[in-house]
Amino acid sequence: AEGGKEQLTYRLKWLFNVSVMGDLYAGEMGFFEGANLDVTVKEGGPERDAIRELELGYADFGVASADQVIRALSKGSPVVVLAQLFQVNPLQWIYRPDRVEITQVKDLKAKTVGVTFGGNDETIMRTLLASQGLSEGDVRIYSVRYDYTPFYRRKADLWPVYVNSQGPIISWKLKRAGERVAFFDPSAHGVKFVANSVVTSVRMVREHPDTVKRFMQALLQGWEAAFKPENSKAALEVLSKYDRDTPRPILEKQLAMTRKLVKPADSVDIGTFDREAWQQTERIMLEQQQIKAPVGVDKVLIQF
Amino acid sequence: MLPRRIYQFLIIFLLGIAVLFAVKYLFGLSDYVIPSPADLRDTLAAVYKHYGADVASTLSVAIIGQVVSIFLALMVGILGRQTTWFGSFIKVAAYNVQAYPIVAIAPIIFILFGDGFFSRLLIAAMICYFPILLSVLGIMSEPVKEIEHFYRVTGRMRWQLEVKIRAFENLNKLTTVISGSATLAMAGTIVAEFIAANAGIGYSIRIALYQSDLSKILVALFLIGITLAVYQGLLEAAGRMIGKGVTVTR
Amino acid sequence: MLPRRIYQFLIIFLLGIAVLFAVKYLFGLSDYVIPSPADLRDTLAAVYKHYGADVASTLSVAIIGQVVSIFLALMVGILGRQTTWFGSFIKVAAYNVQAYPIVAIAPIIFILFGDGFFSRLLIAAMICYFPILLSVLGIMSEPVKEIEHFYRVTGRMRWQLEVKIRAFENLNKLTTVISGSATLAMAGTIVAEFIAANAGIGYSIRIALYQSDLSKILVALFLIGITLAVYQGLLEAAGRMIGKGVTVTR
Amino acid sequence: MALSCNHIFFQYPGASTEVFQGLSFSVKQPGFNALFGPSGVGKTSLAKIIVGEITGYSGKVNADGMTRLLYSYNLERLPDWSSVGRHLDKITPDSKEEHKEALVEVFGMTDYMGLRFSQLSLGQQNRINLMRYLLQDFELLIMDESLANVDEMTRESIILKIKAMFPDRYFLYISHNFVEVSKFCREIVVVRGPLKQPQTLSLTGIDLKSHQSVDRDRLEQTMLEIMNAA
Amino acid sequence: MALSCNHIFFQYPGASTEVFQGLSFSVKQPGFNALFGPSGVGKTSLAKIIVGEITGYSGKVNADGMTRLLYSYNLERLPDWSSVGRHLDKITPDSKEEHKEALVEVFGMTDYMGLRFSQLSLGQQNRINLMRYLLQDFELLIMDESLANVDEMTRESIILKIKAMFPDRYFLYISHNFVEVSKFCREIVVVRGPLKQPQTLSLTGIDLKSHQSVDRDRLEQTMLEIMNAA
Ligand SMILES: Nc1ncnc2c1ncn2[C@@H]1O[C@H](COP(=O)(O)OP(=O)(O)OP(=O)(O)O)[C@@H](O)[C@H]1O
Ligand SMILES: Nc1ncnc2c1ncn2[C@@H]1O[C@H](COP(=O)(O)OP(=O)(O)OP(=O)(O)O)[C@@H](O)[C@H]1O
Ligand SMILES: [Mg+2]
Ligand SMILES: [Mg+2]
Repeated sequence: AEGGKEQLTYRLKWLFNVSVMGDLYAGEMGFFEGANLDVTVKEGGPERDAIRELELGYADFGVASADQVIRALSKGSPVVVLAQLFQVNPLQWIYRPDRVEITQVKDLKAKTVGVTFGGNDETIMRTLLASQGLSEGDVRIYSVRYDYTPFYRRKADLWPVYVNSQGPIISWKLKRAGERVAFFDPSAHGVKFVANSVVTSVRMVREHPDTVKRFMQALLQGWEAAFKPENSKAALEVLSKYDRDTPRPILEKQLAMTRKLVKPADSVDIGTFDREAWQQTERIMLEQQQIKAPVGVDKVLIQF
Repeated sequence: MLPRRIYQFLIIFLLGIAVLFAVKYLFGLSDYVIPSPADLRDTLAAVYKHYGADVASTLSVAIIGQVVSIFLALMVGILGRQTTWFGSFIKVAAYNVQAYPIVAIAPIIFILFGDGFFSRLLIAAMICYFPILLSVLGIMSEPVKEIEHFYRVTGRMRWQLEVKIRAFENLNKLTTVISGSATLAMAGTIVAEFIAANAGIGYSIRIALYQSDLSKILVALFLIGITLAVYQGLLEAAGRMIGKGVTVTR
Repeated sequence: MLPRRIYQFLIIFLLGIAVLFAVKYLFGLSDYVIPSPADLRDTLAAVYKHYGADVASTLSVAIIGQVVSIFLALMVGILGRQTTWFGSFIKVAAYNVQAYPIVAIAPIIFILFGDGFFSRLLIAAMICYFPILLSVLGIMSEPVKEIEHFYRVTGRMRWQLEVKIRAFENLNKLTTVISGSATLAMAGTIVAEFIAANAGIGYSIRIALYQSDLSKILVALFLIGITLAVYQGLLEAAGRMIGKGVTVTR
Repeated sequence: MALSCNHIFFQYPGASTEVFQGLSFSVKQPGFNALFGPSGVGKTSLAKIIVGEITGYSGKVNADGMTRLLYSYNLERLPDWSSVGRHLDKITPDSKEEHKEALVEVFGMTDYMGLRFSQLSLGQQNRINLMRYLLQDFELLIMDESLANVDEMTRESIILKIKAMFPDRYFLYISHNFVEVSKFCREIVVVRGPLKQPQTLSLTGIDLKSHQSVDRDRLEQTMLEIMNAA
Repeated sequence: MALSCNHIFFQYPGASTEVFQGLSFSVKQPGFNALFGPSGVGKTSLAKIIVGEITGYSGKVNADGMTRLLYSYNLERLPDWSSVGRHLDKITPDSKEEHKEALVEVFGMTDYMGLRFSQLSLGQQNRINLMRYLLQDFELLIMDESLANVDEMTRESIILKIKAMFPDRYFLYISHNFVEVSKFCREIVVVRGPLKQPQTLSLTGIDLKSHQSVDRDRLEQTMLEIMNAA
């Protein structure tokens, strides 16, 4: 391309917030430029679908959740997964430990549990319940909407949240009112449903392997750098530039929380595939008939 | 009349689908981006019963919502028709409520009215009432001089009479808007279901969206469209009948 | 007129807030359900600049969207006014498009048109055009016999003239609907921003909702309301001026 | 009780010429009086000034002791949601029930009371409209071409009936019919263009009542006077 | 070229009585002819049947060789978006420019061409409306009370001018004015109630032209005939 830099579009899954910390960092701190790439990082959103955009040519790389990938594969979409950004799924349930005590799945019995019908949390919750032989009748399901009022007003005991982004905000609010919160993490109870990962098209991998390589290297370097303790100030700087609406102290908490999900230990490289978790995710979706036949998701996990 | 509406809708829908398929095969898109015909057929077979029931339930709420919003629009329109302080106050209020994206006020509605049927009805009505209101305001604020003169000069004019005269003189316009608003009531109900996520086709659409299942969405759109074509057709026929009864030889 | 609209809006908004606070203290709801006055004040101070800019940007898109949808509505209304097959076909199409919840067709729109400015404008216009369309249809399908007679019997009637006559005779109604539709254009744009998650106050509302921050939402509603009150007031003043210019001594 | 206008000046907003430049006239006695003048001279405008539908004029309108001044014109319509008969019933005070029946008959409307307004012929519409005004309480009724589309014979009976029925009310009958005005009216106020001074001339008509017959010569004389005045 | 109606039966949908029960008449020669009859007898209905605005009658309307039949009535309006003068310009074919100027003058509308329709007095409105029809191509023009609100003197000049200007066209003049119809019309078709047979009578009027003077006795004679016929 002109000027030597390759133009690329990178479509995120969600709005700019802490969950895309590494992506932003890589862009802001010149990692892409270093790899001779000119990457436009685009926000995601509720009606966005990176995999569709890959096929339509609106994007070159994107972020999608594992269930999206598996669903796309089952419909023949030529999608390839390049990295698994979250080692632990940030989708967890918030609750008030003063009111309910949840230490094991069985404790969910007779509780009112918020679930987004059709959402990942529904799939995860069903799997959790089934894993302990509970039926849906054993809990009271509360249909989740856009807002938290039912949880706030104690109409529901547990409510699904993204623990790294929404978690700190809601904890902070409830703490101000003198209430304690805790999070119920499905992965701690054996349900590992993979969340965000970096995707691209088969064609991209086949025709421009070098570009893919450079992009992934730069991106993952960005992620690693963003979560280095010594870079935390710079990371916060970048984040607050994109996420204007979250106060600094909360951003700090979000960053720390996110670190635990993407880099649970120093030994784990960000982007590593938890292949077993991917297989479990596929299995769960098959069991719940979200896909009709196995897709062999394993085959499209390509570590660059 | 009814069959015409239906086959016209079918033409339109098929045209839309055809465009989608054209895009699909032109760009070689996978079934994930745009479902294949076989996909669509299978999905239709699989869900039409359940979606059909959903649409029926949505329609029944929509009908109530429409009645409520017609009532609401007439009330606000009648109050807001005057150029008095109070009239303009009502208008400002009615307009403002409309400007707010429903998703933003939904939480407030749920806080104030709980999450029962009422809240959903309110949301549906709020989406539907505004266009009727605009028409009613337009009609109600324009005197029909040649008719009103007598009542005015003989001191017989009451607001009820004024409203009656103006409504009657603009009956065609009113019935057009009212029967057209069925569409909006339907859309409003679907949005309410989408937000409150409990039942109806809006709820099913939401699930399909979460699962990025375009074929389910297309089936839902199809069922919504055809149901509405029938309902709309019936309403218009009724409107024409009223019109005829009233102006048989005008 | 303008100041009146503004303080009327303030009254309404403050009334709304008062109700919320009443509920809050009556039921002892905590600050995270309904923010405290102090909360609100702090949030206002913190975000009013940035939200103000957002609202301004949304308004500018809304104005374009309104123009587009007025144009669209007039076109469809003029085509659909006839009771011919084609007229009813156009009407069926226009009605159907409206019935679909925008969230359900947004993915299709994004597939077909990408996620640029055009898609957002289209979504905004789709939300705004329908009420205007209904009015235009009502007005356009009703002959003004005493005026049209001459042109008809002397073979001079063209569709442009017919449209002109009917529009002119119903100018008040049309300007009411058109200036009222500003509200809808605003709502439409906000929804488009909300869905497409791109910019403007709709985007900010989305974030606030995600953060479950009611005070930010209230501030956003406040800014939207006051901006709209001003815009609406200007439009109506313009409408009155047109009306006067045209019917100075009618 | 008397009606007078003094030094009326009036110009329509935006118009280039004045309609009235110091117009004055008075009608001192009740009865069937006329407002006469060529088309466009300002009869309708004057009528509206008298009843207060037009403001923005200068000068003085005096309607001493009269509180109910009505203005009716030939383009009015009745709502079409019920028959004209039912409309008439609705606006007729109980005390005027008999009046109503008499009027319906003389106006030749007996057969049409079951129809809606839009189903009537033009002259029938004119008649039903005038009738409802006659059934109101009023001291002055201005009839602006109220019978313009009614045939002459019916018109004659109507006028005679009105005169017999309401001898103590003021009427201002606006019509373009020379003969009729000369024959039936008492005072005839002829309005003339704004350039002529005075802007009105008052003449005396024959004021024919029921069962009287016309003196041909006097009629011609009167008509001539009017013609010269206008 | 001639106009005739044969055995017209007509009843408004939903009405209980027939308007026409075998009505027939014919007008054999061009000129200024009249359709006369009491209010509500069916003149407007007949006019609309002739031009085809009402269908659903039985019987036959013959307008041999005439292709352009126009119907004008006194409630028509001109759009208010420009002055009546500009409207008139717009609908006047170039070839009729002179006609137009002559008409504007005789109609006494010279001073008002800059006003909009709604700013005109009733009689002015009537005149401008009739004028635009006269500027069209037509073989037959029905004038349904087109001059009803115009003063008699202006009306007379207008009628005389029309007769002079369009000697070879068919006119059907609908008016309630005995004198005028008798004086200016050539054939007078008197329409009578549906119970009288035949439903029309044709009389001969005086057909006065410009600069002719009336024979008083003949006029009275004609008026009497009409009165008896109706
Ligand atoms: N709204 C108006 N604006 C400007 N000029 C007007 C308006 N209404 C009437 N005029 C003018 O005022 C004059 C008097 O009008 P008016 O209607 O009073 O006449 P009139 O005597 O009732 O005539 P006619 O017998 O034709 O009804 C006319 O020349 C007319 O052009
Ligand atoms: N739309 C209608 N529906 C029913 N009856 C009608 C309708 N229009 C007219 N009529 C009746 O038909 C008869 C003839 O009406 P038409 O208007 O032709 O009379 P006309 O001779 O023109 O009277 P005028 O001199 O009062 O204008 C009237 O008795 C009237 O009541
Ligand atoms: Mg007048
Ligand atoms: Mg008639």
